[in-house]
Amino acid sequence: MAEHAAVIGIGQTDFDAKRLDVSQVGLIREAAERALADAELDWKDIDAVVVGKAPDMFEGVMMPELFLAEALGGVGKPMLRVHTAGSVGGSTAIVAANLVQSGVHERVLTVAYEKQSESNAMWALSIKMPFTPTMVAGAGGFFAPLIRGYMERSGAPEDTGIRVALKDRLNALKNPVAHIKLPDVTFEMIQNSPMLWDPVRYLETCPSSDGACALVIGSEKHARAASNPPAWIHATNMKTEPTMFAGRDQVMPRAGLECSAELYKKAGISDPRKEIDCAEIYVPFSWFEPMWMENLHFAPQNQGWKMTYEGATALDGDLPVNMSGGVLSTNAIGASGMVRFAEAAMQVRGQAGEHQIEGAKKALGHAYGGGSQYFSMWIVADQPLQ
Amino acid sequence: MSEEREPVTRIITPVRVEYTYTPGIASERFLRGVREGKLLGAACDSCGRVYIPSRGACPRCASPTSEFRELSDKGTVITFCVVRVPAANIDVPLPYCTANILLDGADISFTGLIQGCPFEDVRIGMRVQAVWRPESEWGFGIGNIEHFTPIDEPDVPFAKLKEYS
Amino acid sequence: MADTTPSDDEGLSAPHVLEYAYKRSLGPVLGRFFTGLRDGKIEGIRTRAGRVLVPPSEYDPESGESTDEDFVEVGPSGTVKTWAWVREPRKTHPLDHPFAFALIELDGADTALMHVVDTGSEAAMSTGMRVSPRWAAEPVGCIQDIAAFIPEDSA
Amino acid sequence: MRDVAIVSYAQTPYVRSERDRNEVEMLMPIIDEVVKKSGIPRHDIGFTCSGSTDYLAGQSFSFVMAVDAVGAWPPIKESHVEMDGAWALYEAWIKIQCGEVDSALIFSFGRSSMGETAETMTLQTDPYTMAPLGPDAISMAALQARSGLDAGLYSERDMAEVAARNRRNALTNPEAQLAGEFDVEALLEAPYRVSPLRDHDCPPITDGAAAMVIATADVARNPSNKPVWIRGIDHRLDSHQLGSRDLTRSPSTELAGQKAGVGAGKIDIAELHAPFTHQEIILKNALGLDEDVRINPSGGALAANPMMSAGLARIGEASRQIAGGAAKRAVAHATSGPCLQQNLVCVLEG
Repeated sequence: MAEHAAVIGIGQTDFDAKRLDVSQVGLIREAAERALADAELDWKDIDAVVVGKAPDMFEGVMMPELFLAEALGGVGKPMLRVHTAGSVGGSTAIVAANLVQSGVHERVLTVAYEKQSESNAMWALSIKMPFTPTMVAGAGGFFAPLIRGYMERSGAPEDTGIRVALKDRLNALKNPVAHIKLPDVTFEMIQNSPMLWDPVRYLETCPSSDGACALVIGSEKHARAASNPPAWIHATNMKTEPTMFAGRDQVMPRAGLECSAELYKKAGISDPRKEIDCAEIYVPFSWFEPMWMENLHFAPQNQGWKMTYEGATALDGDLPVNMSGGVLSTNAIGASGMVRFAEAAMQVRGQAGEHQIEGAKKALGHAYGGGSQYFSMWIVADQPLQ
Repeated sequence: MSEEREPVTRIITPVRVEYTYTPGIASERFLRGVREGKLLGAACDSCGRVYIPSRGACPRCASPTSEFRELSDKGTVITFCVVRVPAANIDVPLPYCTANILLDGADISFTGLIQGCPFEDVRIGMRVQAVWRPESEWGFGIGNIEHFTPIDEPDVPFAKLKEYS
Repeated sequence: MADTTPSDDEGLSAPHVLEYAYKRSLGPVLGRFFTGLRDGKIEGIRTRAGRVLVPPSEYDPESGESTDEDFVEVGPSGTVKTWAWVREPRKTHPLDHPFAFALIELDGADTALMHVVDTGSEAAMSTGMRVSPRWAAEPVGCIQDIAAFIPEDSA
Repeated sequence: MRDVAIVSYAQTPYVRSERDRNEVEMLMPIIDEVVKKSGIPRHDIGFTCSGSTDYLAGQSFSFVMAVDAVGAWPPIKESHVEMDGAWALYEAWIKIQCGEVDSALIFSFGRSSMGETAETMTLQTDPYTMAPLGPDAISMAALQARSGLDAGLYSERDMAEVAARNRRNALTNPEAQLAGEFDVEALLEAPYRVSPLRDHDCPPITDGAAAMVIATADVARNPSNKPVWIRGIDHRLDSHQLGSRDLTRSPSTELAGQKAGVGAGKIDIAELHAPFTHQEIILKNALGLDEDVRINPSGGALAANPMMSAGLARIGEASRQIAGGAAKRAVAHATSGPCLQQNLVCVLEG
């Protein structure tokens, strides 16, 4: 029943630790103007705007989309603001896609951003509440124990995470907008970087970035009329489970397993490892690559690490993962999910420059958030779904 | 004179919002228990699983957790990490070890500090017990437990813990 | 570790404060606006459609189009378009005695700036009244460099 | 478009302070109630969407814990807007229009009593040129109120009459917070709070939550409920800078009302999310409502203003009027942002 929809414009800002040259307005406009230019559209061509970002405490503005909306040409238009924790960039793109797939709108602009330099991520992510002494040291303090749980159950070699980090950091060198670029990065440099949340090392961890990502999503009519190739949206899916409950498998969350299984079914994919040409997934700590390889059904349980080890996830592997350099290289939290979705679309449009996977026809974009409990994903391709 | 000054590129805008926080019925019951040195778990009305602390609901059933029961202060390490990086909201000296601890009689783990052994000895399945602060320092918070320390009991096999990890 | 003291026996409660001094980079347009305020002048920006916006923005709110860096000095006097008399200032307000919030259309501008007017009494306020800025003693480059607007004839 | 109906609605009793219950404890009973009333098995509900804001809770990711009240196991399709629940309803309606699901649970919540709401709303303003001056929600509304008074669109007496009518209407609403008979003359003798607004022109501070289930025709029609059809729903936005708007009008409401089809038939009742008295008059004009339209039979936001739920509650209250037979066709409205910046309009029919 859903109408076809496609990504017809993509824009990312240059990402950096502190984009001191722009205001929040300038930041989102940089991404949005690049997306409009890519789509060869003007502000007046846009029917609706969808904004996504993570907690308002990052920038200290309650519902900042209200003051930003007019900078996105939103006056007189519908505007939505999505917030689903770390997965928000992906969820936001899905809401925008739904506005077109529903037949309600023809061309929708969606922007996700974070300007983390305005405050401190560790503070904003875990505000201390009364009666509750904070024990968990930011996202790393939450996820490091889960990584240890994965190491225990899978028996993965201890250097798996280092190998992932090395691959992603080398990939980032090919991405002009990536935040962290280490031209002389080596296995030893990562291995010798300080342990922050043992077993997670500094160079196995994502940075805090300022940046934004924007997409223009168009209906079939507009996708066919566009002069740049569209990325056809074959399937989207979102899935949630509670953060903490008795018997929850936090290492291999069922929400992720089901989200991806349903996604493939909708997209008519029966063997994801074979049929998907590349995947851009949300890996804020290097060990999450092997974990998500299993959660996304690319590898059997407890064997995801083998894909990293065998080079399957490298740019020249059979399933390249995080061609852009991933979240490990660039992490403006609210935007991070959308950047994953955008990279998948860039690949199937043949637009990914030096990190292009040759002949990529079908790609996965993936994001997760909260305590590994919110998942959002899409499959995009160079042709519409039959 | 003003021509010589640098252009303004950044402003500082202090934001201060004040709240009076109330924790809710179930959390308050737990906090009043811990004030007395008791660890009160709460069982789900529907599935019977025991939460500590409970926020009032069993998230898997969306049922209230009405029946409170006192749990042991002994438990098992489900997983852990050693923190070597400062965090804005934590004042524990670095480095320190935090663990997800499953108290005996509970069906969900919570986070506690592990002390009393070298970090290298902390392992999944290790048995631990709460070390309480002096009673005179007790307040309404799980901070009444200063840390958990290893006890001389055999490790719990990983297979038995996998459901909680 | 009494991290909290309950306020009474009826139910536990505790003060909770969210506090952070945000550092906001301004970009070219607001940067120029605040630099101007520090130096004692108020600048708006002209949109491609010809309207002068105060405060200036990087875009035209009506069309979304970018504004070119066509700055226009406005005011410093202007006309009160509407106002609200605050009898009991809150601690978050810029003045500690009764004052008005107002939308002020500065001479040469097509939009009104939100700011405060310090007249001492509500009776001295009226829609359409003329006001001028009272500058802060030590301007630093922020909206509070205008400490308040005051009636033009008393400036 | 697929026909979509509201099949059940519930809200907490609206009170000045939910002293004891946390958000999950507030939500669990009403979610349970709407799911049961919908006649749809809980695990068959296709999608869940909630609306809330972190700044009411004073906590980042405050919506995450609310999932505990839903029963998200096995995992559910779920999303969240940092907006009033009315926009969560819109996202859910879109999801159904995509054909992806046939039913959805919507909920929203907030405990305003923990903070100083009017001051918290300052954080919603432009952080460069407005927020540093500390404009609170009441002062901004007062700027708007005077614009209309100066333009001769209404008088202070008209505003007091709006307050008196809403709070009289609230007498029949057991969940309202502020109800009673008020004498307009006496109201007008009260001192200004922030002139030209008096206390009666402003909403109470309210804690509360609301929940709703919507579904397509084949799912909605079951023996346990009486569907109320969403015939049109649209939302639009105005400029944020108060000084670049004509505050005496609400162009975004006018546009959303046209798109939602308000004028396509006779409206019996309207539930308008007008936290301030003068805003009801502006909204009534923007929607082109006739004099015989009964406005806010529930008492509206002047009788209870649960932040983040007050908009969804308007839609829920309007659906109750239709389900109860008091109206055939209704318009419901939700607002967000300073001085009616963003507006959603929904047309309902029995």
